[in-house]
Amino acid sequence: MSPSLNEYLNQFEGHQKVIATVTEVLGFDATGLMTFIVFFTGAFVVVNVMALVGGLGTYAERKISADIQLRQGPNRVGPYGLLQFLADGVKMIMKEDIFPAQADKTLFNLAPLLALIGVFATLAVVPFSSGLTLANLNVGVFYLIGVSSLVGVAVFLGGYSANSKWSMLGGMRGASQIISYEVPVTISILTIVLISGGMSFGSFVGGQGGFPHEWYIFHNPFTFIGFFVFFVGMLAETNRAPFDLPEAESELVSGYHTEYTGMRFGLFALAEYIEVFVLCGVAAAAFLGGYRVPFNLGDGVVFVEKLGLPPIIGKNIGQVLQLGAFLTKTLFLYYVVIWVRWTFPRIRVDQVMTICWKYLTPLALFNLVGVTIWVFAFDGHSIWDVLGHMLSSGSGGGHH
Amino acid sequence: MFENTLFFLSATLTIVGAAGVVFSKNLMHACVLLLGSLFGIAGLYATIGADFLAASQLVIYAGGVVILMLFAVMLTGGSADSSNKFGIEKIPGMGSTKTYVIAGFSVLVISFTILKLMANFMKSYKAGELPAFSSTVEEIGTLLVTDHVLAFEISSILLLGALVGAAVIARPRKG
Amino acid sequence: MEYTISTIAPIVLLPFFAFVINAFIVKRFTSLAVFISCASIIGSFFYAARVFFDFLNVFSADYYIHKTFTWFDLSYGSFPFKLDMGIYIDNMTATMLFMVTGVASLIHIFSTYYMHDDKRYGRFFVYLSLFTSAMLALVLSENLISVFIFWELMGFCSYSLIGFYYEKEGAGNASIKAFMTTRVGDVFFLLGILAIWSVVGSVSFVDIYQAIGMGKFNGLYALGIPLATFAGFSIFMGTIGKSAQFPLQVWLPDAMWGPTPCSALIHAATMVAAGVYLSLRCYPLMEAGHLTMFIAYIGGITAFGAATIALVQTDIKAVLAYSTISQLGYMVLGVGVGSYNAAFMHLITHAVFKACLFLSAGSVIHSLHDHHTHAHVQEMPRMGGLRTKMPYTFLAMLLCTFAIAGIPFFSGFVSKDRILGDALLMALDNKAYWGPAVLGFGGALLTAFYMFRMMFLTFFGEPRDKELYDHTKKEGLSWNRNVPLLILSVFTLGVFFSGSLTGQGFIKVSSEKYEWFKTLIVNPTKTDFSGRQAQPLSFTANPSGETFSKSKYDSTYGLSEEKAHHIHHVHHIGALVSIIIAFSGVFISAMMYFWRSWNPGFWVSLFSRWYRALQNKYYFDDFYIKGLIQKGLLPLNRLLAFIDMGLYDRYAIDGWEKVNRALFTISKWFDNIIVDTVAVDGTGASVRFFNVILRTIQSGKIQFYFIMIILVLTGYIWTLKI
Amino acid sequence: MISLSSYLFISFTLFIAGIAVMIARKNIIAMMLGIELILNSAALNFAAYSRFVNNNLEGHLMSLFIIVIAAAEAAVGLAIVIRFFQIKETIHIDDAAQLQS
Repeated sequence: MSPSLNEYLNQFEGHQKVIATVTEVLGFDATGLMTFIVFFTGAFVVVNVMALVGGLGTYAERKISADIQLRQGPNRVGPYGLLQFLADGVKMIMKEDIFPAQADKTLFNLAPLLALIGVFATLAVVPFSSGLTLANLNVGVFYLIGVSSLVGVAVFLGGYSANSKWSMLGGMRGASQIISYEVPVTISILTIVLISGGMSFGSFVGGQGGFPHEWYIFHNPFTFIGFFVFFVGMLAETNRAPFDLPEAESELVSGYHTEYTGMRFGLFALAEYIEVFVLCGVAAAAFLGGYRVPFNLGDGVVFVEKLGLPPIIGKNIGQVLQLGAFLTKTLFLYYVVIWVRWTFPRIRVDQVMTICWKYLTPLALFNLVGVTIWVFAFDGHSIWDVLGHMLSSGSGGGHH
Repeated sequence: MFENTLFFLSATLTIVGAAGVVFSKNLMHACVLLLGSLFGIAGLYATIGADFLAASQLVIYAGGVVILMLFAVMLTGGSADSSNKFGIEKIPGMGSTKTYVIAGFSVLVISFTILKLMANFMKSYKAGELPAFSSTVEEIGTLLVTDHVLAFEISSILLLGALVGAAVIARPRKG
Repeated sequence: MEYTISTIAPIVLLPFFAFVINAFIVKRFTSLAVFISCASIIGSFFYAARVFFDFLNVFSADYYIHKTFTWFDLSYGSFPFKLDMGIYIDNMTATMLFMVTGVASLIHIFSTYYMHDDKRYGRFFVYLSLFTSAMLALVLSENLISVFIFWELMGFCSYSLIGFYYEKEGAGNASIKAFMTTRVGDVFFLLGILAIWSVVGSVSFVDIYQAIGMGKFNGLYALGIPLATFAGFSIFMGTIGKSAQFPLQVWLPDAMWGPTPCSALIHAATMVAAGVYLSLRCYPLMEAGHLTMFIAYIGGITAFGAATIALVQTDIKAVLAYSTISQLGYMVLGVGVGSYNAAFMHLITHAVFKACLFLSAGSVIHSLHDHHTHAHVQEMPRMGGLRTKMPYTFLAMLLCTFAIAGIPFFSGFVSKDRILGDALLMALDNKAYWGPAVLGFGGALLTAFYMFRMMFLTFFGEPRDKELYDHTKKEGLSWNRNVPLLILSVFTLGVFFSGSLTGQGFIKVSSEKYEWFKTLIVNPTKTDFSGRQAQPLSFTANPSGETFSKSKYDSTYGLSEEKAHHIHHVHHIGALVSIIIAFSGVFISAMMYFWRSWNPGFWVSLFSRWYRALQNKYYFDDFYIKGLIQKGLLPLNRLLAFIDMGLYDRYAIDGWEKVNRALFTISKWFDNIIVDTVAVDGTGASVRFFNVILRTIQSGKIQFYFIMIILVLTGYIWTLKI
Repeated sequence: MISLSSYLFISFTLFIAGIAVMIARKNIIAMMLGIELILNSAALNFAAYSRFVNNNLEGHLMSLFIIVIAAAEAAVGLAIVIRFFQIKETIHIDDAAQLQS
């Protein structure tokens, strides 16, 4: 249903011909090499696009916050100030690279890289469309959670290695917050795993449909709550307001990246924005139907049959529609995240842990139990199926 | 080809990390190197088709154990005789020449022992035809709740006990 | 009619539970505690009434209820050591139950009036409930051990109630005196029980009767005395102590320190009567021990001597106390002269009228309040003329005085006259009995005199303490003050006890209930007890519901016509004499204190030595304290102390110490050299030696252990042949 | 080329490294790093045998349980270390040689 990029390309004759040609030229079976090349190319493109998206994220944040605060925001560099992020990047690269004297230099260098590695590694499993998924792992979401926790280590190391008390406190807060909020996030993802019967994003998205009533968020009451648990946990994991305690400027100057300057600081910021995008994508894929388009337009069969287009073009049009659906949902969530940041005040540091362990975790566990019972009782059908069955059977007798 | 590349990368990461854990004089560095070694092991799991194991390794070690270790280093770093409050330079007890000599001797002894055992096994081992990779997630899940359900439940009780026990032990007490 | 244990047990258990509950709630909920006490005893009264009327109307004369359970059984082979506990109800028990619960109910009700303002109002009822349950349990007991247990429990209650106002020194001393004096009798009582146990192997009344009937006591001697005599005497000593007979009568007058209702209940109606009850229960034993003449003399002396002391008392309660001793003497006299039936009858009638007298005295005392000393007045010289102030009390007391003085148609006449008639009969048979008989008749004269003296001094004439009289409120009819008195006083009429007005069978009021007392109460020797086996507690008596034929009154007592005629004749003479005596006593009293024609002071000066003796109660207290205790008991104690300390301690114990010292020297050497040096220290040294070796291994250093593990494992693996 | 012996060699290296850390270090946390290495070598061995010898998933399960136990061990062990540090203000292993505090 949801092949990775290589499997998708293998459907087309042109690709097969290319492989055959390369094999002839090189004299040995080039399938593996081509697979590697395709994967590498895809990854390269995705990573760069994502870096661009992260840069645009900063622009979006400034523009939206300006809108909320009745300001103009960046409007000098480029049309509507769109190129502001490039200007910022150039500024960062040009800046003096400062090492604190007492810093642990190895770790000080390593921390931003670790953060970026953790975030970019997650991109391998993000389902942009049914064809544009770098690796459709069986343990996709599990892998994503594992790799993204590298960001926690990076935050911690960044805070530690700078050898400053603000950085130290910020790093401690960030790491503890990230590993704490992994618990409710993982548990609410587990409910989706239970319903879809698999851990890969392919099975997540494949179990849903294009219309909102086919999405997992409206599958049953527990997933509806679970989505909000996931969303709040996601905010905390990415250190976004109102959970931005690790970089609370009123208390800790700038938290774990207080001592960072130049592009190291830029890497941290980039990692943060990309991570927000990735987790918004995960939320969209797990709860909001992912790349599914209504009326099954996404697989392109309709264009081939009704409009008479060639299959290759129909399929690619479908892919574009899917990518558009995914990006629409993800960017909507991205907008909500920014919206929340400029709307809610920051909460206290003890309240962060209270919300996690006393409210979200019990709620997530309750959801897990509830979804388990729901799946067992109604054989995995959604609440709409159950209601429809009850209405059609007339007696209200429920399933079986 | 592709798998071989992954294997060599992972093996290198693992062994270099482990060696770093042994020889690093800075505990923080040792922890980060351990993280690298564990990532390498996750990659090794991936090369033998154990995708679930690999993901578990990532989640549990990278997300949990190593951060826990870092926290522990942080919370215990500032010993009384340390000049640096945050314990970067003067983390005590990282070993001396004497202990390394003893360790080296012990390692030699145990290496020979293991090699003796392994030699017998490897002589009789015949490499067979390896099956293709398949998803292990569903099979592991099935095994966990059928054949190994007792071990599964016991390990869940163990985790609960560890959770409560760790919280109780580490709680600061008055007096 | 079915009698299970659940119909009988509430008689005892209701007051007992009231005691248990009240003991906890009395401090906080005093009114509730009092209500529980009163309600429980009234409920108990209804249960007892059912039993009594069944025995009176339904059952045959020899019907009984006997239920037991085994308390403990330590028998081994042919040595029986088994004790049953249980209940035994025959006619006498039923009558006692009815009397005790009835009188106790009325006294409880009166106490709510008398004790109401007392600061230990609630506690009084706690004691009363405990006492009542103990008394009822004693009456229901089927064996002597159980009797003894409740006997002592009553003694404790009596002690507590005499010392109720323990702030007063006199009350405390009096309670101790009462307890210690009765203890003398109790020790003998216990000896008697043991003597009976040794012969009969059981202490159940039925077994004792059976044993006496089979002649088990014949030919048995202890210390040269026949064993039956010894046992009977010992048990009668219990009676002497409890019923305040000569020579242990000294405690009862002092017992008047207690509150008046408790005097009425304990020291007039029930507890002191329990002694007589015990004598009646053991009557076959007394007969077998040939003790009847001794008992008759004791009774006669007590009856007369106490009456003489009562002549000179001025305290109204003291007069009643001595009259109680005197009347108890009559009962004992009745036991002694074989007047089993009449003695028990006198017990019942006396309980009724003496309870009423005490309650009336209480009513008088309670209303006379001295505003100078803030105390109640008990002295008769300060009373007088109270007739108009408290008419109901006066009426009740007058009726009771008629009864105790032996005026015809009243209960006291019926019962006392029969005792005296039987005494006269015995005297005619055996000249040795003339003494008790004459003493009895003399006592009757004195009784009439001093009772009317009390009446005249209290209620007639001019008030001698004008201020006190004026402060006294006029008495109104009140449910808890006069009504109990009036109810009791109604039952002083003889017709309720004899069925005829005179008690001599001349005028029959009711043919049905004619002489029910004589039918009901029979001497146990006349009944064959061989078939009276005990039943288990769960046994339901007579489940088939068969009817019982009542035995008719036999005016000839089962004797020959001629003998019966003789008895009737003598009884008529006795009745005539006692009527004359009673009226002459009343007349003398009236001449002295009502019309004041004769001056009592003249007689006092004429018999001044005797007057002093009477005032000092015949010097009994002085004799006991100075003579017996100081000259006898204390030297004996000193002698015993000398034996203990001078002889036993010095020679036996100290001598043993010297032997021990010698043994100690030997064992010390053995201990030091052999055990300590060789065994203990040697073991320690060897342990230390190995310790030094092994200690180095357990260093506490984990890495050392780890290396050891590696080395051992490696060594093990290298030894494997693989 | 990549066979069982490759994995066994890596596992062997890890084990040796763990042993060396356990013996050479005097810092309790550093020793716990060694413990993690040893446990991981065992888990890797299980997984490798499962792939190359038995060809079933029992070995995977054993590895999974080892990971679980390692996590529990790390949690409790580090809690003990922190408690020990609160009492003694040191985490030198030789200071833990006495039973009394």
